[in-house]
Amino acid sequence: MAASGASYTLQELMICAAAHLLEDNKTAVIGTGPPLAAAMLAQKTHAPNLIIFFEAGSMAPILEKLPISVAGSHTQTRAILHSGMLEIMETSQRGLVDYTFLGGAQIDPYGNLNSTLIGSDYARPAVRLPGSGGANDFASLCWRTVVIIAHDRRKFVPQVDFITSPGYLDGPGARETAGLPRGTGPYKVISTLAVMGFDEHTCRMRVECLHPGVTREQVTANTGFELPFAGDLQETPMPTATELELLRREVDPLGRIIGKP
Amino acid sequence: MAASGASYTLQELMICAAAHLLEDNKTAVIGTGPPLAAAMLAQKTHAPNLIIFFEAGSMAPILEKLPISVAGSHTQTRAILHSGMLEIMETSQRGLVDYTFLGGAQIDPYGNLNSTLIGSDYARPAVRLPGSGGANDFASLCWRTVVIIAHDRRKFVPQVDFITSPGYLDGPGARETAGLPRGTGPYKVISTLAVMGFDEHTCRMRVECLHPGVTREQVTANTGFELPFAGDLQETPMPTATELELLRREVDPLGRIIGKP
Amino acid sequence: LHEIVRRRKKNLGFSGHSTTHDFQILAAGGVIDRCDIAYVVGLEMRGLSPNGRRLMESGQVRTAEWSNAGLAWRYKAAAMGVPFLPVRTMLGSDTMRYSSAQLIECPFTGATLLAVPALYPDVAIIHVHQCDLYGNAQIDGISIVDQDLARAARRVIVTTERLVSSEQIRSQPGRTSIPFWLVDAVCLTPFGSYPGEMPYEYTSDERHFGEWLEAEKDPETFERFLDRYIYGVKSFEEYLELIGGWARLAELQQQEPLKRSL
Amino acid sequence: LHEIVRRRKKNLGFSGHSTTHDFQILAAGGVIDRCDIAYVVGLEMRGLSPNGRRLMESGQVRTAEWSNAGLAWRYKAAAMGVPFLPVRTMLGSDTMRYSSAQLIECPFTGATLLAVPALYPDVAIIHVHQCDLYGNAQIDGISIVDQDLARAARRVIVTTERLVSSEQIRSQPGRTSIPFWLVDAVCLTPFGSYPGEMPYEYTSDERHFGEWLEAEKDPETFERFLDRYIYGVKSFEEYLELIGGWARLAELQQQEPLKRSL
Repeated sequence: MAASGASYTLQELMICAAAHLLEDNKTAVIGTGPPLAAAMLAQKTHAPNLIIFFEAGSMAPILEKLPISVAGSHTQTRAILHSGMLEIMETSQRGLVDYTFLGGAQIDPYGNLNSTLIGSDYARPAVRLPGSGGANDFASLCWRTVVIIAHDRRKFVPQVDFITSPGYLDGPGARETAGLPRGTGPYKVISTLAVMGFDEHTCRMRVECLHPGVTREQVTANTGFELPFAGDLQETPMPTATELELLRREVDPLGRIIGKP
Repeated sequence: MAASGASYTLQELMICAAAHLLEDNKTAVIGTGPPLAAAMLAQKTHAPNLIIFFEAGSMAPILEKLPISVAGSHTQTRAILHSGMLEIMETSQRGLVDYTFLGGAQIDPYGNLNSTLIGSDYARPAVRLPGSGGANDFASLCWRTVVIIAHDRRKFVPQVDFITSPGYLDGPGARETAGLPRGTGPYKVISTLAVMGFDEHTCRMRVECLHPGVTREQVTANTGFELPFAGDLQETPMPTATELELLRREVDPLGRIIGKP
Repeated sequence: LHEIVRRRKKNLGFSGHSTTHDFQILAAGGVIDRCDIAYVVGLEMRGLSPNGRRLMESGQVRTAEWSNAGLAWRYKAAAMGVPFLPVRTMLGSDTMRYSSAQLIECPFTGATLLAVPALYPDVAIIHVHQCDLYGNAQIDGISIVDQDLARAARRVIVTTERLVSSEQIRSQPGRTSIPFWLVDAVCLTPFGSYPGEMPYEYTSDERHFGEWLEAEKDPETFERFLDRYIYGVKSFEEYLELIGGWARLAELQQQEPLKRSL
Repeated sequence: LHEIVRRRKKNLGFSGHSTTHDFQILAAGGVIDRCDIAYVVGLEMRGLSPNGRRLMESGQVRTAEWSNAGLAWRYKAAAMGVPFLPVRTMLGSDTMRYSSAQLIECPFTGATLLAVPALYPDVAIIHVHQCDLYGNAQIDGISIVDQDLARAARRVIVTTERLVSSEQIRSQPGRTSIPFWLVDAVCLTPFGSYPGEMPYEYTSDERHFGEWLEAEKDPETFERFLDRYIYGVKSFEEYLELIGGWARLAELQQQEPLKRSL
């Protein structure tokens, strides 16, 4: 999975791209895995005052070791507040959470996510997946949803089999009509090939940055719907030496997310 | 205010009558003043496991000294749980509170209570009173409301100027129609002359016990509406020597409620 | 609050539970012209506030009625981030009729419920036992409605008995009620709950409460009383000196029944 | 939970959040035939449960979808004593369409909201750090949904790491989450959260979680696994012996990152 000859992996590139999106002095609800590595990296670089919330109730901890469960003790070290799940959900519902990261089995051009099932019959799905968990809640309530997902035609589909978590639903104004808070929604999609944003008029996904070495054709070939490219298409910045050092030595020294060196 | 020659005061008689109503192993939301003296007396006599809640959030304390405020430290000594006002209100709303005691400036035949204002113009009342506080909530949500009130024609009126706290409203079925929990409502009224209950069919007040030495005529003359007498009219039991001893020595040794000896 | 009166602010809104002494102070300064109230002119066993009553009987203050729970659930709705909460209190009463609550039907059971609208105070002033410089605040004993109030208000000012380090807060995250991201200002105000009590710290000054109630009976006496205790002093500390200074405050500390074992 | 499976109960309902290992155990015994779920067959970074997936893909379990917050607010509605709560989540999604929630209009703002119905579990089993003989229970660290769950359920069973005196509970009433009047039974169950973790006590056993997931991949292997760890043992203590006994448990205690300073 190593990127073209450089001394970083694709996973590391994506984590760094995610970290760059997080601004200082903002709040983020973070799950386990790459998003957490990204948030910890952001705290160690440009966003030391990023406030991290974990879904099960830990608020603004000082993370000493990479947690592997959103309810685990490693999420709770030196926290400001030990509360419960609804304190996190109500903080989100009050509009106090800026960022969240989600994944999924399928995503469509409007950023709707499916993590419930593959198939057309709800009662007898071809594949049963975990379901919403907190994903629907954070996709509904946080200001900016960032999706991290592998880029292939099975995942980038014209219509998801099940809208587990709302993106822009069926287009402009649909979230507001459904009753979701105005101004919230998908912000970026970080895939294994590129970083996508959403057109502010059509609410449809478009490519903003290609990862180093990736071509437009590769993206098109691996996407199941029409995916335009932004006028000022950029290249995803490569991780810096400092970022890689922090990621490997401090954030994930055991290589649980970024893999063993 | 001493009753006919006996060695107890009217206040003591009423407190003992209130204490008798409280059963063991039940829960009660208690305010300050005579109801608290009654609850503490009940705990020291027939109801040692009576659970006392205070409106501001103290649950099941072991009271060492008579509290004078529902939020004060004296309500919080050796409590099972220090919570907040809504824990008490939601415990009531879930149907877990058996008894509450209320007072008021006016009461009508259906047990509706007024503690908001005297007068006919809301914006310019003749007399402004404290308002509901928690009274409306406990009258709405607790199973059995006990009222303690002085007995005269200004207080026992055909219609209250303002229904601060609901009794049976305008009669049978009215509480349920209004949306109040089925089976809740006024239980007894302890006045300076008698103990009243409510007819289960008409929901109207009727006298069940006359205080020692009080006549039917006295009650009728001091009531502003038609107040019938129960078929098996009783006499309110006089306080026993043990009760008086406990009340004066342990519950209220400073005489803040029962007065100085 | 004394400072608000000293600056002779006018036309403020007010919402409160049994925050009666707060109302007494603000009413004294003629600061308030509208309020959402549940229980205001009474001081429980201490009696009623004559000045507060005069103010409300004169029609100078526009009021809306609420029960304590109704008002607390309004804060809670705001704290939860929803525009209303369904509740089963106030139904059928005039307290409901003179509130701004609305009757609704439960979509599942068909039951009649009362919808109470979220209340977002412009400013909440909350007194706590300890907090750090950032406003991470810990309250001991009962919390009444402080947690929801801090989450409902647009601006939060925390006044505190003492400042502690952030590491101390972080060593006991289960005790934190108000995190710093809700707090706009922190004021170190020892004895800030005086003449009321602060559980685990000091008891209430019943003698001083008695003086207030006595003074309020007559408008002229009350004017002199306010001149002495509020307009005549420059700060809360000077006020504390006037009521007996540290000697009196130490008495109140000794009389506090809750002992710390946290 | 193991005992429930050993008794081979059938047709139980189940509702849960990310109580995935609980679901794994119950699903293993074929105990469940309907559930309200938010997140069940996943174990976060540990992977998905193959047996749980097989069960749900077969149509043997009737499910309703919920988000974590939707389900938690359903408990909260029950805990508050109201038949529903209005929320702003799940709107517009299939998660909403396959739930039993209802759209409503806010009587004040006209906004579209989702009404989630109160959920009253028949039985809640809650594991705590300490409680007394009457069931007054104190939980350290985050509480997830335990407080609301205890208030929502018709029957509450508290399992506890240790028993303490009532006086100890009463000396720190701010730490109590579940008071005795909500509790029907108390079980002293040291290491009751195993193989999960218990903050401030012991960390999770990732090795054993790995064995479960590995064993579940093949139905026959899984059958032997269940025989060994569940049907083959008489008690939870015997199970703990099998996984390595006190030596292993002491390791997990040492590896727990949260140190007590309460």
